[in-house]
Amino acid sequence: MEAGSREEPLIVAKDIWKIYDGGYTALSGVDLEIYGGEIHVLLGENGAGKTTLLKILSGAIRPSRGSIFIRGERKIFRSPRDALKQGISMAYQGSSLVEGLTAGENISIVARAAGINGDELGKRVMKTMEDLGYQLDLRSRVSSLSPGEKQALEVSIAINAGRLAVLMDEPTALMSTASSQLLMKLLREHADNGKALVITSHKIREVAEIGDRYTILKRGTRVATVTRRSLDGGSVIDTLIKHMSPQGLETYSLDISGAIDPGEEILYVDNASIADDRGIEVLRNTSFRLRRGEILAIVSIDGRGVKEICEAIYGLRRLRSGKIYVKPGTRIRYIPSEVSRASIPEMPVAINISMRSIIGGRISLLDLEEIVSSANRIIEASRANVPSIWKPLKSLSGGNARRVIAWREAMDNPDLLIVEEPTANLDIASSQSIAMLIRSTASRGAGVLVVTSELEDPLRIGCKWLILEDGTLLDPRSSKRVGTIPGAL
Amino acid sequence: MDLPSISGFIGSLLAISTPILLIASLELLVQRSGVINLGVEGAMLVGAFTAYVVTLYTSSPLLGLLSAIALGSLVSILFAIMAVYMRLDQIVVGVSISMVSIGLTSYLYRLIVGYGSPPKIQSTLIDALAPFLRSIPIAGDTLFQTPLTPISLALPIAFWLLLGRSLVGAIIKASGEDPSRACRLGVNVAMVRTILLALEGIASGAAGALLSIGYYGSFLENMTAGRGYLAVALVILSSWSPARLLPTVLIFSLIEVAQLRLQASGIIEIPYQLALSMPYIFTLAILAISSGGKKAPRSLGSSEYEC
Amino acid sequence: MPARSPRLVTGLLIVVLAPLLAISILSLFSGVNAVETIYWVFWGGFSPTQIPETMLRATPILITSFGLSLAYLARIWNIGSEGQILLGAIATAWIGLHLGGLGVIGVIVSTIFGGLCGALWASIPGLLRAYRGANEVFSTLMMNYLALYLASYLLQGPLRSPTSLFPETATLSRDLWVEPLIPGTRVNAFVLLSPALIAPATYILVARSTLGIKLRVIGEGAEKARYFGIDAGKAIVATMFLSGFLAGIAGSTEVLGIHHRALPSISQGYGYLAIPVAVIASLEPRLILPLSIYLGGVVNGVEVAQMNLSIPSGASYIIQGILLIASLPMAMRR
Amino acid sequence: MRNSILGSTVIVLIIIAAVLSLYILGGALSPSPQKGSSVASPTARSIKIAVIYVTPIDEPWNQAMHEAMVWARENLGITYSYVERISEADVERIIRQYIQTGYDIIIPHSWGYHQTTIKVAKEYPSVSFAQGSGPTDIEYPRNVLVYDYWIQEAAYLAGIAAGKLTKSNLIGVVAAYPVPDVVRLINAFAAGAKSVNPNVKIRAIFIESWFDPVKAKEAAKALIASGADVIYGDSYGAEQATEEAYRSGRTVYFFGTIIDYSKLAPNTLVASVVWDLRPFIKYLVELKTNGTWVGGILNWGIKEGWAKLVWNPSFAQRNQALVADVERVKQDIIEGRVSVPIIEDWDPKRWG
Repeated sequence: MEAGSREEPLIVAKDIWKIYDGGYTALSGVDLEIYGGEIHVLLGENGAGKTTLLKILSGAIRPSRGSIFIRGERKIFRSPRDALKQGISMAYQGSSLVEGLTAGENISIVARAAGINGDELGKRVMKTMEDLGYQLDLRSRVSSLSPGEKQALEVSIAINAGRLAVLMDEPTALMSTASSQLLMKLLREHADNGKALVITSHKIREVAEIGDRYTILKRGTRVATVTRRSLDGGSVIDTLIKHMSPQGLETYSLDISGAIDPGEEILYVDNASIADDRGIEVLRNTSFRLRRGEILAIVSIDGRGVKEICEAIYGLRRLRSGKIYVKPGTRIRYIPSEVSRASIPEMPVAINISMRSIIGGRISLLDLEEIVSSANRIIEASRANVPSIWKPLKSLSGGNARRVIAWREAMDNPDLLIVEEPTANLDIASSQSIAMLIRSTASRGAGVLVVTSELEDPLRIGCKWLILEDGTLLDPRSSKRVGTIPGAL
Repeated sequence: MDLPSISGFIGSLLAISTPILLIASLELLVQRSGVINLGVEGAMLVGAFTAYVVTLYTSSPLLGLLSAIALGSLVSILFAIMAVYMRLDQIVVGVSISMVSIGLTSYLYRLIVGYGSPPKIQSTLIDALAPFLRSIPIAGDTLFQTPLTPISLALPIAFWLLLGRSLVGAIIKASGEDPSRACRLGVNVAMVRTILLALEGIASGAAGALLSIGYYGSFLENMTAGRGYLAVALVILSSWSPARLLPTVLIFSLIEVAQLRLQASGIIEIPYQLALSMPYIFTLAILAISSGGKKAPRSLGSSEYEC
Repeated sequence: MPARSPRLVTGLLIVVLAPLLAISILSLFSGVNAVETIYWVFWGGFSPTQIPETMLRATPILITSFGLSLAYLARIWNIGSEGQILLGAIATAWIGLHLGGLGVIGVIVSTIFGGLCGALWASIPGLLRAYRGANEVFSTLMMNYLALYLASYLLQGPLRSPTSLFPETATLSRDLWVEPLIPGTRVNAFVLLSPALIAPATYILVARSTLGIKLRVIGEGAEKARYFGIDAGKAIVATMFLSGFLAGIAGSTEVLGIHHRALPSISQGYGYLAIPVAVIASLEPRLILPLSIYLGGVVNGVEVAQMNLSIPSGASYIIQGILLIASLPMAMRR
Repeated sequence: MRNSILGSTVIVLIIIAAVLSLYILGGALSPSPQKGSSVASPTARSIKIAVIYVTPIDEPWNQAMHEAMVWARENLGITYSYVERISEADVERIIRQYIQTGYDIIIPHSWGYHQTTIKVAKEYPSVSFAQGSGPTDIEYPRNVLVYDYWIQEAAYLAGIAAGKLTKSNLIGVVAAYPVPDVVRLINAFAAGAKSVNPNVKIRAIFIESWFDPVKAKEAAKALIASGADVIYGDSYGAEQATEEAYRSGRTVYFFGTIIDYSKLAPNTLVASVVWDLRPFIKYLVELKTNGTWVGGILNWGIKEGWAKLVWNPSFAQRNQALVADVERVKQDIIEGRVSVPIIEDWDPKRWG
C-alpha cells in the first residue's frame, strides 16, 4: 500500500532544531512527514539525530526551534504526557518503565495519561506480549523481568497506548530474533488499522522488508526520504546503504590470519556462578580460560548476564560460588556498554581521557601538558569527532563518547581487556572500528573477552565464540555445554 | 501502675507523637515521591507562630488553626518552587528555609507581640473542643488528646493502602523511583511533588498550631525545637514504609516519655545530658543497624531529572 | 580547568545581593530606613577600623569551609561542622590545660589534637555512610545535637573550671595564648596565617590537583569509584575525617587565639556559615577567601546595625538562611 | 539547565530592582533617618546606658533587666541601647563601639563577659561598668560593679509555702540547665521546704533548653505522674501541666520564677519568685549622676526589694494563714534572724 499521496500527513515536523547545553547540535532543521497507516523507518549513523527526533515528537524533549503539526494543527508538547493525550506514544531504547513498580502499575499510569481505561490497556498489553511470544504477569515487578521482556513490554504498552502514532527507538535491540520477527508482523497489522508507526533500527536487514517509507538522517539533517515503491526492484538494503553512505561500506569479512599465537593463560574462570542484582543466576558453575593474544566472545542470546559477567571478571561483582584466577600483576581494562559508567560526563573530555592515570597516581598537581598530549593521542587514534578537549564529555554524541572511552581503555596497555556489548547502539562504521580496535589490542598480546547480546559481533570481530543460554556456555557448533567438552578452549 | 496513670502515660505518649506523626506521614509520601523536605521544621514553626498570633487577636483557635494551615502550606510551596521547579539542592533549601523561619518568626514576634513572657491566648484549641472530645465514650480523654490525634493515627494506615493499591500510589512511587521514566510514562512529576509538598505544609502548619495553641497556649522562639527534623529522620528509620511508621514514631515517643519519667523517678542516676541525647543516639543506632540506603526511593534527594 | 559556567557570575551576584535585600526588607518592617541599615551593616563589616574584627570572624569560616569544600566535591554532605568545631575546641582546651609551659610546641600539639577530635567525631557519620549506607545529612545533623549535649556534659561536669560557676573550662596558661600580632586589634597568627595558607591550598587542591578529580569520582558513587579502582568506603571516611579535622582546627584557633578556654558558645554558627562558602568553593575555589570575608563582615555588620537601630536579633538567622539559599544556584550540578 | 541560567539571571535582576526600589522607598518612607536610632541623638545631659545580652531579651534573666531599663528610660530619662545574642567572642568589639559612641554605663549582662569587661574597663577608667555576674574571688577594676541574681531568699520563702502545701511530700522541679544561678534557687527552694517539712523529697528535671515549653510541660506531667503535687518551674511550659491537672480535677500547686506567672497559671499558681531590677538601675543612675560610682560586688537581697515573692492574689485570698506564716519568715530574713543557704551545685541525693 502507498500512504504518501493518499491524504494529508498525520504528523508534520517542520524545521526542527535541537542544540544541547554543551553546544552540541543534534538536529539542524529536519522536516518529517508521517502518514497514518504507514511504517516509517528512520535510518542513520550514531549521532545522526534519530533518537533526538523521536524524543521531540514524543514530547520528552523540547526542540530548540521548529514546530509540530498534528492533522495540520500546530501543537506544543511540554512533556510526554501532552503527546500521550494526543495519541502519540513512544517505546524508548531498551526500556524506560519504572523498575520498582509492577507491570500493571506502569500500565495504569500510562493509561491514565493517555486517557484510556487501565484494565483494558492491561488486557491488550497482555495479548500483545503473547503475540510476541512472552508470558506476562501484571503483578510482577519490572525489575524482575529480563532485558528482552522489558523491551517487549515497553513496546507492547506503546503500541496499545498510542491511538494515532507509535514511535519506537531500536525496539528489537534486546529482543530475541524470533520475537523481533513476530513484532514486525504485528507492526504491519497495526499499520493496516490506520496507525502511524515510526521505528529506528541499526539492523537494516530487519527493517528493510517492512518499511513503507525510509527517512535517512545524517549529522542532524535529513538526507533523503524514500518510499519503498520508488526503490528499484533490486535489493532494498543496497539502495538504503547507498543513500546512507554514498561511498559504500567495507564488508564484514575480515582477515584473521594476523592473529598471533596464543600466549600464557591470564584468566581462568573456575566453576563460577554469577548472579544479577535480583539474585537470579546468570552464569552457573561454568569454567573457561583466556590466553594472551586470544579473543573470546560470549554471546548471550537473551541479553541476560552480559553486564554481570563483565563486572565479575573486572572485580566489581562478587561471585556466588567458584573462583576467578587472574594472573598476578595483570592489568585489566574494561569498556562497559554505557559511557557514563566509565567516565564523569560533566567533566572535560581531556580529564576523562586521563582519568586512569590521575586516579592511579599519588596526589599531586595536574600535569596539564601530559593531559593534553594523551587526549590528542587517544582522539586521533579513535577518530572521534571532538570539537574541544575541554568541553564536557557529555557534549559529544553517544557514539563519539563511546569511542573515546573505548580507545582510552584499549590503549592503556591492558593485559586483559573486557568489552561489554562492543557495538550496542553503534552504527556500522563505528562497529567496524571497534572490531578493529579489539583485534589490534589482541595482536599486541592482550587477552580480550567480549561479552555481547549481538550475534553478529563475533563475526564482525572474527573470533572464537560461545553461546550463553540460561546460565550455561555452549559451543555454537555442537550446542554442547562447554564445561563438559575437554579442551574446548 | 494503676489505670489512671497508665492512661496518663498513653496520653503523654500520644501528645508527643501526634504532631510528629502528622508531619512524618506526609513526609513519607513526599519522600516516596523523591523529595526530602527538611523545610518542615520551618513550616511547623511558621504554623505555630501564625496560629498563636491569629488566635491572640481573634480569640478563635479554629481561625488560628486554619491560618496556620494556610501559611504552613505556603512555606512548603516556597520549598517546592525552589527544590522542585528551580531544582536547587533539596537539603540545603530545607535547612535554609527552617533557618529563615526561625529568624522570621522571632523577628515578627518582636514586632507584632513584643518581648518577654508571651501573653496567653484566651482558650486553646483543646479547650475549644474539649467538651466535644470528652464526650466521646471510653477513650475520649486518652486517645483524643487533641482533635488531630485520631487523624494522625489514621494517616499511616490510609497511606499504606494508598501506596499499596492505588493508581495515585503508583504515580507517587514512580515519581520517586525514577522521575525521568515516570515523566515518559506521562506523569507530571513536578506537579505530583508539589501537591504532596503542599499537603505536607498543611500537616506541618497544623502540627505547629498544636504546639502553640494546642498544648502550650503561647509561642516562643524556635519552639518546635527540631521536631520537624525528627519527623524526617523517623521516616528514614521506618524504611519508607507507612506500616512501620506508626510503631517507629510511637516507640520513639515512648523513649522520649520514658526518658522524662526516668529523670522524674530518680531511680537511676545518669547525667541528664545522656537522657536527653537518647533519641539522637537511638536514631543513629537504628540508622547504623538498618543500613537504610537500600530501600530508599531511588531518586530521593536529587532534584535533577529529565524526560 | 577552563570550563567555567556563566552561572558562577550570576550566582555570585545573588550571594552578594540577597542578604542586602533581606536586610532592607527587614528594616522596612521595623520602620527603619533601609539605606541607614545597609550603611551600618557595611560600616560595621567593612570600614577600615572594623576589618580586623571581620577577619577574625572570617577565619573559622575559612578554615571550616576548606575542609567542607573537599567533602562537597565528593558530594559528601557533611553539615555537622558545628559539632566538630565545638568538640575540637573542647579537646584543645582540655589538652592545653595539660600542656602549660610548653609554649609554641604546646600550641601546635593542642591545635592538632583539636583537629583530631573533630576528625574522629566526623568519622562516625563517615563510617555509617560508607559501610551502612546511612544518609550523612541526617547522621551529621544528629551528631550536631549529640555534640551539644556532650559539650554540655563535659563543660558542666568533668571539665568545668573549679573556679567558674558557669559551664566553661579553666583558662589556659598564658604561654599557650596566641596573642594579637597587630597592637590594638585581636588579629593573631591564625587570622594572618589562614588566608595565606588556606586560600591557595583550596585552589590547588580543588582545581589543580589529582585529589580534586579523585574526590569528584567518589562523588559519582561507589560503583564508579570502584571502576576506577578507588575504595569508596575508605575514601568517604577519609574525606569526612579531613573535613572534620579542619573544623576541629577552626575550633582550636578560637580557643587558643580568642577565648583561651572552651565555652558552649564557642562556635557562632560557623559550621553553618561555612556551608554556602564551601558549596561555592567546591566549584570556584578562588572565591573562598572573598566569600568568607564577605560573610564574616555581613554577620558583624548586622550586629552593629542591630546595636544602632534596635532591629530584633532574629535578623541574623534570616540572613544566614538566605545566604545559604543564595549560594545554591551555583551549586546545581547534579 | 538553560532555564536555570535564565532563572538565576531573572532572580538577580529582581534582586537588583528590589534593592533599588527599597533604597528609594526607604528614603521616602522614613521621615527622619534618626528614627529608632539612639546613637545619633545625644540629648542634653541624660545618662546613656548600654546593655549587652548574650541571648534574646525574651529569656527571663534578660527580660528582668530589659523591663527595668525600659522603665528607667520612661521614668528616669536615661538613654537606653541594647544588643542581643552577642557571643563572648564579639562582646569586646561591641563594648568598644559603645564606648566610642559615648555611653556612660555599659552593662555586659552575662557571666561569660566578665573577662572582657575587666580587660576593657582597665583601659577606660572613666566609663562605668555593671557586670552581670562573675566570679566573686577575683579582683575587679574600681569602675566595675558586679551584680548577680541573688533572689534565693525569695525562693526559700516559696519553698516554705511548698513544704506546707504538699500532701504527697514529693515536690517536682522543672528547670532549664543545672547552672549555678538556677541551681542556687532550686537549692534554696528545697531548703525552705525541708525547713518546715523534713519528709519532703525534691526531684528535678533539667530539660536542657531555655525555650522548650512542650518538653517542660511533658517533664512537669512526668513529675506529676510520679506523685508530685507541687511543681516549681523556672522554664515556660511547666505551669501548663498544673493547669491541665486542675481542669481534670487534681490539685497540683505551681511556683514560678523571675517573672510573675499569675496570668499564665491563674488557678494553680501559689506565688512567683521575682527579680525586680528597677531599684538597682535607679541606684546606678544615682551613682553616676552624683559621681560616686564605686566598684565591687553588689550583694542585694530581699531587703533591698529586688528579690520578691509575689503572691497569686486569688491564692493569697484563700490561704491567708499560710501567707501570713511565710511573710513572718520574710521579716526574719530581712532582720537577719534567718539566713538562707547558698548552694551552687546540683546533687540529686541532697534533697532525697
